[in-house]
Amino acid sequence: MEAKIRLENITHSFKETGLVLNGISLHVNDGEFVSIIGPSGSGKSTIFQTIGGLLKPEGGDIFLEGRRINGETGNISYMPQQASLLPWRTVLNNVLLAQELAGRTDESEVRTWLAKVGLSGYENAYPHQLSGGMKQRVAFIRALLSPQPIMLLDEPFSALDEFTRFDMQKWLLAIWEEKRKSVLFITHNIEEALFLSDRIVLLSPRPAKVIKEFKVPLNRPRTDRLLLDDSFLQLKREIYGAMKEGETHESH
Amino acid sequence: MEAKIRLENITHSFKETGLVLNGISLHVNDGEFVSIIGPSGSGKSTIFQTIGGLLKPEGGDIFLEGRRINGETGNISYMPQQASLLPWRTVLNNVLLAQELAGRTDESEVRTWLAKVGLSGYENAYPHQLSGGMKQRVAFIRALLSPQPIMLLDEPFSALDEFTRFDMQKWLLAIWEEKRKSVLFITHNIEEALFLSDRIVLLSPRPAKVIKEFKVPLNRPRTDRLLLDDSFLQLKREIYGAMKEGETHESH
Amino acid sequence: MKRFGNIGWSPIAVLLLFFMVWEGLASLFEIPAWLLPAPTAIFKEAFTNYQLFLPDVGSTVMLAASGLLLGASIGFIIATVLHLVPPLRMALYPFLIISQNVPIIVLAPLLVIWFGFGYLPKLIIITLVCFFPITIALLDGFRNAPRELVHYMKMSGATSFQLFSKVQFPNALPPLFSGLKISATYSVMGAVISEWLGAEKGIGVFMTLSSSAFRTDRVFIAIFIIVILSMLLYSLITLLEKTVIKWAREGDQ
Amino acid sequence: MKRFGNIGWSPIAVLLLFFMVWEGLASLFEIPAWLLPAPTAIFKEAFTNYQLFLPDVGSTVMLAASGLLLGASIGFIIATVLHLVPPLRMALYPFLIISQNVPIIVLAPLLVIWFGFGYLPKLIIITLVCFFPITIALLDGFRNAPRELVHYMKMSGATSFQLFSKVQFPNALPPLFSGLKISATYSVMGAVISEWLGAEKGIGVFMTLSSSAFRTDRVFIAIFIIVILSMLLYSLITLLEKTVIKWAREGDQ
Amino acid sequence: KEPGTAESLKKVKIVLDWAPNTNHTGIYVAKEKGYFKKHGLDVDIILPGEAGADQLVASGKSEFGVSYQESITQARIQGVPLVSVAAVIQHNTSGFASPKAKNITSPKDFEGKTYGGWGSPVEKAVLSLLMKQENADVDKVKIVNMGDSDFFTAVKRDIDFAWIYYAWTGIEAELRNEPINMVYLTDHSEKLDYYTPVIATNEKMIKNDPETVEAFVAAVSEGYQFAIKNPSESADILLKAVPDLDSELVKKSQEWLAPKYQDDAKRWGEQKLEIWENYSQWMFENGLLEKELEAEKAFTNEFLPE
Ligand SMILES: Nc1ncnc2c1ncn2[C@@H]1O[C@H](COP(=O)(O)OP(=O)(O)OP(=O)(O)O)[C@@H](O)[C@H]1O
Ligand SMILES: Nc1ncnc2c1ncn2[C@@H]1O[C@H](COP(=O)(O)OP(=O)(O)OP(=O)(O)O)[C@@H](O)[C@H]1O
Ligand SMILES: [Mg+2]
Ligand SMILES: [Mg+2]
Repeated sequence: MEAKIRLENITHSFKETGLVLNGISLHVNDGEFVSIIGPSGSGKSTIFQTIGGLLKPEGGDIFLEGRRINGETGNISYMPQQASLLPWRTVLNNVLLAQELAGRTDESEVRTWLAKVGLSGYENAYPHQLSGGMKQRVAFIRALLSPQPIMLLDEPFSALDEFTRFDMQKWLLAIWEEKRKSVLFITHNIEEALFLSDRIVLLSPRPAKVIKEFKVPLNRPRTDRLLLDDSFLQLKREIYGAMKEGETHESH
Repeated sequence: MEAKIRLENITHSFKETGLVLNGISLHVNDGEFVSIIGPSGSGKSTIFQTIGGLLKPEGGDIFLEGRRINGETGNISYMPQQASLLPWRTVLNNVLLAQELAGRTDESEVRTWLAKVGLSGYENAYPHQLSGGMKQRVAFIRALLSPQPIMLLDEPFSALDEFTRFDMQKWLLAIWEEKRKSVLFITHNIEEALFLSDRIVLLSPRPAKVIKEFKVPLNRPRTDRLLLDDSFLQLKREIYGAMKEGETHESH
Repeated sequence: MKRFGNIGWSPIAVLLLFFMVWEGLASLFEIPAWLLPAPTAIFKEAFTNYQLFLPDVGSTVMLAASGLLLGASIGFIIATVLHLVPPLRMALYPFLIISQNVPIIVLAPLLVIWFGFGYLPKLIIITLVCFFPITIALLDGFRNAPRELVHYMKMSGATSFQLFSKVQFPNALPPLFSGLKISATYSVMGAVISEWLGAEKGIGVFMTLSSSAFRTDRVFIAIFIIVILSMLLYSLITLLEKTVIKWAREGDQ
Repeated sequence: MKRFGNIGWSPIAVLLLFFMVWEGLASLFEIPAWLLPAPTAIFKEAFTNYQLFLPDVGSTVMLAASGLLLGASIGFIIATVLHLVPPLRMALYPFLIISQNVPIIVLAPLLVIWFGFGYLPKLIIITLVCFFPITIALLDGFRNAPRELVHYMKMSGATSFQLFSKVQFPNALPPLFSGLKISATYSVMGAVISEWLGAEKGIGVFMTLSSSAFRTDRVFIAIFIIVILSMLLYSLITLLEKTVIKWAREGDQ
Repeated sequence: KEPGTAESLKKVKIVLDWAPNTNHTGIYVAKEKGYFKKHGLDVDIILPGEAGADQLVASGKSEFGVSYQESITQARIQGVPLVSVAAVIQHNTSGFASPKAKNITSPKDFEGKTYGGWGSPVEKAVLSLLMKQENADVDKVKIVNMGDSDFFTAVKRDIDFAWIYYAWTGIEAELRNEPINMVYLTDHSEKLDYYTPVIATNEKMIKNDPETVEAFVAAVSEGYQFAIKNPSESADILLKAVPDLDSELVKKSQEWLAPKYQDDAKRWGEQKLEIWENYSQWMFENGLLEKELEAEKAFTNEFLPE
């Protein structure tokens, strides 16, 4: 079966800072949940920008169900690393934005979801009236409610406390399972990656290459009891070890 | 001994969103490292803005070594939750900014520290050329190199991978011990709080009250072996439990 | 909000002071009335002979307001087109400059010959005056949309037009209002100048007639009217700005 | 950057086209030369009699450039003072409006009486024309500094002046350049108008004399010179903008 | 043609040369008293503003205009088809004015003084002509361009004398009690006794619609004749039409000007070929014209009523 999205030997460099992606190959199958882990500044967000069509890769190709989409936008729903809410729109209208782009809006659905992520009462607030974590949640459901079948999430829960984060993970998995989306997920949290993913891709420091891939053979649905499971801890140690090893870490 | 900084029964509300701080009392002793943990949107960043003098509390008082400083700015070095780098300044000049405000700059010190946090070669880059985690590191050393004796750090490492994060923690502790600073630290990461702090303050959901305080009786210097220590795990469970309990969590 | 109650009066106080100083200087140095009449003389003349210029005011107001509106619309359209079609921008910018640099004494006869003595040539002149600041301010405002918002929009599949209408345009609202303030300030003077294209009535006519008849006091009445109208338009724009831009202003707390 | 090589020519191509259409219409409709001379006639006159207006150009350039410089400086100073002393802002804004609404025909005699027929009154007029767009653009630019940067600065103990010099001022650079572009476009025309206050030479003098002698071709030479000078000034500002603002522009990649 | 009914009236326009003043009285009288109507015309009087009356008349946008011999001379050299059909004032009433205290009573007194003008080469030629007759040197006059400044402003500052029309600015000086000395052009040189102002039309009108021109000139002529006989009443007519004017100035100016409209001519509006020739000849000799004027084409008396 053709992968939903496939990157083949992607390279990219910025004029001012040089080579960032050094031959990245990875794929996400239909309905698969793949996480990317890698050191800060390695090039994870740059990979997303390449898939999203914002950057045209210097070398290599990107395929969507076998069709080459280098530099083509509009195929993904996206949650950027910075919330990137429009300051002149209320929370409600910011979430509606992604739906507007896709051409069909559903306000009551948005209101329901705002309530689910703990933001009822803030529908008409402006972004500057929100806390950091609240902005992140708005950006999260904005991506969640976009209709595209591929979702790119760039550290979506980094500003959330453990409980809120856990709620969000739950909603994400619910949507993912219900709508059979393909998800590519950037995180620094190994437990989170293990808890959510089918597969984990490990990147080297800049310039980024894929240094290892892990299958996560845990059954779904997964619950928090998993966190104490032996195979979970084993995998965690394994990834941690691989990271440490792959790390000719730039800060040393 | 008079506390370095003391909040007494601080209340604050925003015109649009209502009561946020609901009688916050806490203190940081001279040379003490205190962490604040609390749900997203509870009011942690608002507490910082009150201490920093940006907001004048509606009720209650803030004392710096016994002197009332409600609404007074300039007493703290501050790392905001959003990196807040000036887009028209290079990395180097952004770090120098805080020193300029305090009246004395030391460029070679800044360069040394930029190298330590893995940003050598980026001295002349502009913020938009950095990754999320790199921006956070710049903001971090900007605060670190400010001369004020009190440091307020608002989720400083949320965008960093585990290894980089660990490096940063190390530098933070080094500076803290060397310069005998008082630190108030916001984090969502219980392990991080335990690893760094003398004391941990637990906040309720909005409107925030202090619901519990934990002393962290672990010896210093602390190393990563601590993470597997029994008393460490015990404390972690205890805090986790208190959080779960205190949480008439807003997202439910 | 409370500020307003207090500071709203300060411009009036300063204006009063200004008039008092003027009056004082006028009588101290015995400045002849034909050169710079004292404010009291001007006001007296204005109150006793208001029927002389009242009809003029209405006509000029109409002209200025419709010219500003038209100028703003055209300024907006030009900026939008030039922004959305970048090659046009480079190609047509000389004409923007030309439009501001053809002197009235050359333009006026041509306009009259082509469009007669009616409303249209006057409207064209005010429009020429008003559109330019708006176009320039908007063009720069469109370009300066925050990078991360533009990136988000592109990644999410926004078309150029969606990017424009949902990000670049709202982002250009603050500069748009700066441009509108500049244009509003010019619009009344633009109307006055356009009336020199042969009008039946209007403040411009009143002013030239008074000036040629050496009635400096009446010339100053005309100026006062022009200034007051401009301030009204300016305030209107400021008010509009406050209702439209609710999200971005620091120091409103 | 490569774009430049191609698109740099497009305004010239469009201008050429414009001249060709003009030439065509002029000969098609037999527009008399005294009303609207054909471009070829204008260029021919310009090349054969350039010694007639060459000295005028230098004098006007000096006037326009020094007026723009002075106007920009004063515009900047006024904006800064009004921004840093908020009560002044409310109190003095009527005078900003007044400054743009006192017609030359009233101002001119006063300036002449006070300052004679020399350089100074002319400089004052250009300055009056040029300072205003810059002041308005800057005032709004100062106010619109990003909230989180202002918060950071205040928390870190920045004084009002530090906040201004390190955040509000750099943040106002893009609008400053918008204002400068508007002013630069007006400055040459401002110089020409100021020359009607009595000058020995200058494009303004050349133009009025040509106009009163019905030498429409020479009037158009004057206009061409004015337009070219304005475009040069505008381009200079754009160039300056590109060197100063290195951080913020989208679409430069 | 049925005169009198609104539909049958022919609409024509006249553009003034400047803001309305006593030079224009006859036109306003003709309108107010119905002389235009009587001749089958419905006339709009238009203020020129910046729109340059001469171009509007030449292009036919306005059928008639108020102009000057100097303008028409220069205009015709450039091919602008303007024709003068009547002289409003028979003799040039302009001259060099100065405050009495400066003691400038004849052209030789110009030496060492500062003249304020508008930068035209004509001015220096005129000064030179006047001064040469009294063996004075024009190079000893400092000529300053005073732009749009008026006489009263200019003489307060740097300027000693300037070129004015007595009927307006001179009268205003009387009203202000600021006595002035006049050096009239006509007193010192016949060549400078040109017609200023005149009523102008364009060549096409004369060729295609001579009836209208004739009707118009006839009505205006009646208007000026009325003004000559009834200065005070015609001043009131002007003031009624243009209430923004200063009544004292208009009345006094009208009184001064009334006898000067026709003066020594056998009828109002009469123009002499010799005057057109003299002036243009003088201009040509002084390098102020590129070629010689065909003076007989620049004006015509044929529309003046007998
Ligand atoms: N617009 C840009 N111009 C120049 N260099 C850039 C740009 N964007 C990113 N880079 C560089 O590319 C590298 C990778 O950046 P990227 O944002 O992809 O990192 P990341 O893996 O997402 O890191 P983090 O976890 O810190 O967000 C960095 O070294 C950064 O300096
Ligand atoms: N400027 C503001 N205007 C109005 N309401 C505000 C403003 N700033 C914060 N709030 C409200 O105050 C509450 C607390 O915000 P705060 O930023 O202090 O939360 P926090 O504890 O830092 O959360 P997080 O962990 O998500 O950053 C939120 O409900 C937010 O909506
Ligand atoms: Mg990133
Ligand atoms: Mg916060």
